[in-house]
Amino acid sequence: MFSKILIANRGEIAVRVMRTAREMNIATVAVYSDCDRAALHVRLADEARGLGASPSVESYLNMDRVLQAAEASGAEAIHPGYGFLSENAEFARRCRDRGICFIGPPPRAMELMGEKTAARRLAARAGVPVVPGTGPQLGDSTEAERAARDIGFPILVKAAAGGGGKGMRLVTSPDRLASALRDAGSEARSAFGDPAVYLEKYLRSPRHIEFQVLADSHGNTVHLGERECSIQRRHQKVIEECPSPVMTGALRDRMGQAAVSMARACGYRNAGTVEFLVDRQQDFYFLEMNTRLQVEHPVTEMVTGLDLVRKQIQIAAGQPLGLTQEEVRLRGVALECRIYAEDPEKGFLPSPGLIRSLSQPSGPGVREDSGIYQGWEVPVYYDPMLSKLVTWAETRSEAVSRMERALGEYRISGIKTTIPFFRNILAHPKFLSAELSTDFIEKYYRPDRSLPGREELREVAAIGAALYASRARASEAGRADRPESPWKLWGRWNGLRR
Amino acid sequence: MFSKILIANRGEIAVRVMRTAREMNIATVAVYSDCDRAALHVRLADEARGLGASPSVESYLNMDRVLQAAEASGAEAIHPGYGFLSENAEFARRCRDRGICFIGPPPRAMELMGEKTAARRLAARAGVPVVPGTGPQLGDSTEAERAARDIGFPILVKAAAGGGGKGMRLVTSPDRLASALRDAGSEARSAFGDPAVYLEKYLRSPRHIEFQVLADSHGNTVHLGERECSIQRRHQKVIEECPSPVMTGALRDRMGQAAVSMARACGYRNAGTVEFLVDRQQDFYFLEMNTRLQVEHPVTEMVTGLDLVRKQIQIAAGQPLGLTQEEVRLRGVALECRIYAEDPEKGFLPSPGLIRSLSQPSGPGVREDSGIYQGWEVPVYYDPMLSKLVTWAETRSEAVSRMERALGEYRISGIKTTIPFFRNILAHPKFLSAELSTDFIEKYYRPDRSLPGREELREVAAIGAALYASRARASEAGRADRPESPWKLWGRWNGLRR
Amino acid sequence: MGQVEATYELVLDGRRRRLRLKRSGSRARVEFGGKSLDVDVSQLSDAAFSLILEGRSHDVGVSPNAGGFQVVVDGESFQVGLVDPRRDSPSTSGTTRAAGPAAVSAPMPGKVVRILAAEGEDVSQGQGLVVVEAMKMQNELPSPKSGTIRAVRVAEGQAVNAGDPLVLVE
Amino acid sequence: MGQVEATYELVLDGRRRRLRLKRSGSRARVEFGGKSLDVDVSQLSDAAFSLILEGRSHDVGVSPNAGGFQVVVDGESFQVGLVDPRRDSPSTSGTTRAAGPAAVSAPMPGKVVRILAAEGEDVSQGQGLVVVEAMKMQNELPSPKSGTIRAVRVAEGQAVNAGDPLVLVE
Repeated sequence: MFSKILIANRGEIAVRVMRTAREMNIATVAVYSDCDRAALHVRLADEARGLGASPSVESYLNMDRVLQAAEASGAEAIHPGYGFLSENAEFARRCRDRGICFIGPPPRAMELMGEKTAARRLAARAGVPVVPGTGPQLGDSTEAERAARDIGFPILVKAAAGGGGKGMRLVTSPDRLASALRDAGSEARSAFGDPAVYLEKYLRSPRHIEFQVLADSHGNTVHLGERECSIQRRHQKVIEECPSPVMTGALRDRMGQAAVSMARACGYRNAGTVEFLVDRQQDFYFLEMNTRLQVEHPVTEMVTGLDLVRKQIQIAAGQPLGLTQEEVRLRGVALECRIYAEDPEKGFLPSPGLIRSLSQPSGPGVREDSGIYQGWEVPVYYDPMLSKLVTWAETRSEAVSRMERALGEYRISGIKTTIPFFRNILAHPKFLSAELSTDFIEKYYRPDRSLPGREELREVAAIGAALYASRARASEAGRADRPESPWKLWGRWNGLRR
Repeated sequence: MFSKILIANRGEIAVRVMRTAREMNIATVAVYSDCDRAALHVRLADEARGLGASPSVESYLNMDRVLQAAEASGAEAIHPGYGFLSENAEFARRCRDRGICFIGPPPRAMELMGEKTAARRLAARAGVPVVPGTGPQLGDSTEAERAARDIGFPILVKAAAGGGGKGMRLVTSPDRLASALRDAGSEARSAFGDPAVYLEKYLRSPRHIEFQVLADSHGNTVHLGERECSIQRRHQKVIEECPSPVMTGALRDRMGQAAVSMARACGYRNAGTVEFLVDRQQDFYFLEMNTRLQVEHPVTEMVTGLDLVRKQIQIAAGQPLGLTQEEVRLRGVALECRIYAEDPEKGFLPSPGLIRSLSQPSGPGVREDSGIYQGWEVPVYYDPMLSKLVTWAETRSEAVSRMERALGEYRISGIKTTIPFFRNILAHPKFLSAELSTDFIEKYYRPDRSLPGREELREVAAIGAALYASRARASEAGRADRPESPWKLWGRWNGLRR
Repeated sequence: MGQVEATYELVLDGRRRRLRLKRSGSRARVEFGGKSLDVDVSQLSDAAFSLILEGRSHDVGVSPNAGGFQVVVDGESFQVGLVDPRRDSPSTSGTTRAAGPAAVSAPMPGKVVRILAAEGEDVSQGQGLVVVEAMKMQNELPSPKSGTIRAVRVAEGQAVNAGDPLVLVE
Repeated sequence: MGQVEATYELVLDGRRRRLRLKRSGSRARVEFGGKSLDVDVSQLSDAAFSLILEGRSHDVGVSPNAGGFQVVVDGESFQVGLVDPRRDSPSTSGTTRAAGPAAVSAPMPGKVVRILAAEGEDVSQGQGLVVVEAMKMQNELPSPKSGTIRAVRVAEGQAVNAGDPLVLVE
């Protein structure tokens, strides 16, 4: 087993990985950019190395600097977390070349799954259903239109190298196809440097259900059941749960077997996730494979009782899985809400800044994986996710009630967060009855729908503001707290205002 | 189901109960003494009512005021937590007389189990083994000595109305019996108003193993497995775990059945705990029954997946248990450390005061039930327990590693706590090999045994002090932070110093 | 906290409301919306209070911001505007006026990635003027009114703070 | 934080040690125990720092107390005494002197529940003089030396603060 590892990431996932490393008696090395010098992951690490300036390309995405930090600290392995360098096959190769273990899959498997149409072909060969569609060679617009008619409208035009909704167009009738191909291709070129697009059947209101797999270097591959991640905003998952409310034992066996086949087909090792869309007839279609630890892995951990990061490290160190498919047992229900620094009242505008007061929820059935603390200034440079709030209970309705309780206990001021958004969603009858789909938020989220009792709290807010103002007025320093009006600033800058 | 309950307690247990009540959509009423106005349980409650001055007798132990608060707020039930009024049969009766549901056992069962020798007799009648001993009528010293010889030395002299080690004497030879009876009787009279004592065989290095029971008002009684609470200091449990490392399926069935028999014998309802001593031959002896929720209930919750407070409230509301003995499943291992405001370097001297900085542990497998926050001043009036740190994992060794990780993450300054004490105990090879007994701390705890790496940290502490001092010196206000020397105070007071 | 007696003009949910506060230590009396309330106040920190009002317990966090205060009550967030008595108008970031020049200011700290209009250009209300990136998200800021771009204060690639004026439309 | 340059006399584990600190912003140079160390300092709050020393990361919480400071490093607690340069002796609560009067002071806030010796009484070292109760625990405070009780400053039932002198023995 390793005696020291470097975590090439920041925030909550860096903290998450360090926790398990410490439990395994492995020393941890944090890396940080300039603005992350006082971040929680740096505070909790055994060692810490600065990478450089705050923008990701000069720090967390800079392979040379990350590798230098690993060598300088004597780390034997690197855990990449998610995002940043986690799905970068070149980085994995460079680790290997320097004799540093990359805690993740082999570079070849990452590449195979990174190119969407190649992954689709591999799935089809492995006997795993894929959404009907084409490869990236579409030919001229007549041929493309013929292919589209064969699939049947509506269809999606998608970037072959794509992800995150970039280079994607929904086409509902043949006459819009040509322009959609042109727009998507041009967007794909600027986003990924590759204009290749392909066609895929558009499923209406599908569920997003993914399977966690683990594969060791001794030929053992198992799945750990599914996660339903249908609640998405801007193609980003925001609430995940395990198990899926629509799952049956038989369907789990079939989908799990498909997930294991995909992992075997690409020579996978370590933890990975096979994503599917599931339609109303419970037919499932391979979507893509994520070759890393997922943000939402804790819901699987709560329900299976396994520590996925421990498994990742053990697999990377060459240990056998020590777990058969029959030994994987699911118990109860877990939910996760991703808490973002965004203002739900202003169209989810980013809300970086100083956390002035904070109390985090705890107690029975609550886990928080967080990268923040009171007094921390959330930087403007990175993803706005602050923490992941996870609840577990024997039943789904209890897990939902527990999440509502935990969200209500979560108090943060100084920045805006998506906590009120989640309280709104969780209180929706369609959420409680588990009628989930990837267009749930479009269909049901109403930002102006107040929680019961909110109006009474508004009055209390007014009193709180007055109490604060009375203190501020009493002290000389009070004024300094409040930024000046931009109007005044403007006037000072260019003399337009008198 | 109730729509509003009052929690007649404070600190972590009041917060714990409120969390479940909120999940059940039941409004919560907190009560508080003067010094607890800003306590966490008041902040998290829906409603709050002041009881009076800080000493317990004028607040949390004052039945009239608690009942007035319940009536004024319209609460339909009272949860007593543990301690304070939780095992007070008179309080339970007064609740009933006013039409308020007491969330706990019937007063008669509390009384039966409250008097130790009566409980022993009941156990013997129910066929449950008890530690060999006498009733409270010992006769003259010759008769007492004869009884003692029959039992065999060493013996314990114990107060019949006792608890908490008061009125207890260990006697190793016959010539010390008379004085021990006199001393224990006099201590018992002053502690409990009742000088009655009895004799009990003293077991060497026993394990303390207790069974959680649940009984509803429809005749259903089940046990939820055991907790091992052998790690004790001053007869107070400090580390608890579930399951016991020495438990076997067969022994669990027998002890569990004995626990259920005790509950049935005293007409028990609600959650209760039957305590046993277990010797090296795995023979077990009934010790006493605690007629309330235990401090250490979370370890049972983590392993069974049940919410005991939810069960308590459901039972009190007349609902059936909805759980058969066969449905109770244990999974993994949970440990609990009770974090106290005490200074382990100074003989566990109480350490109340202002919490200047605080970060609490979280992440996989960690639950913290806490009643504190940064900026809270821990009062001098009550029990020094700040929080309960609980970890769960698949195996005991992983749960111990996780606890060590969580204790290491727990950062609190301003007051002293028992966190270093727990790190010391958990690192002991006898703890890791689960050789537990009630005299573990006497036998193995060495306060001066440093954790590896502590010496390097001492240097860092010096640097931290200097950095703080440099700031304090730089600012005018710095001096005000440091209390004056008591010598100077003394001199000012009585002019003894010039 | 000693004695305080003051009247505030607050903006709640777009409406101006007067609040009168009389505080003495932990006791406060509040006149607001035609009601008179006794409030038990406990100061938890610079930015947080525990309030008990008619038996109800509320946990309140307050942060000053450009528009007044962000107030978090029992986990729910509210924006409360404060009218400056010396100027008698709520100071609000990004506030627009029907007549006169209107500034588009940065709603959060970030980096200007694209400028979509030039000085002197005619624009219509709602038309995107500047794209600011923060936390890996791009946000297009629309024109608050139809008019002419009077000034563009920033360049592409420039870092900006919350409240910084970016473009002036008249 | 600007420039700081100072020398401190600290008491660590009963031993007096000299520490020289030169700080400029986030960079500090420390001379201590014959070593010279570069420290990267990040101030987290009034009472907390993050330090990086030779690549090692440490989380440090500091609280002033009667004896100097309680310093919590990575969760481990240390007492660091500070010698006041004006008096050249560590200020420590409950400090005793071999000769001259010795005070027994309250080690923590609490209530005096019993007084076990009267003024004028001869007592021996280690003999219990006062019982102070705090947090439901009773703590018997022993005499620091053999001698005569010169003064009893408290009465049974009285509340005391940490550091309050209770009894003087000479």
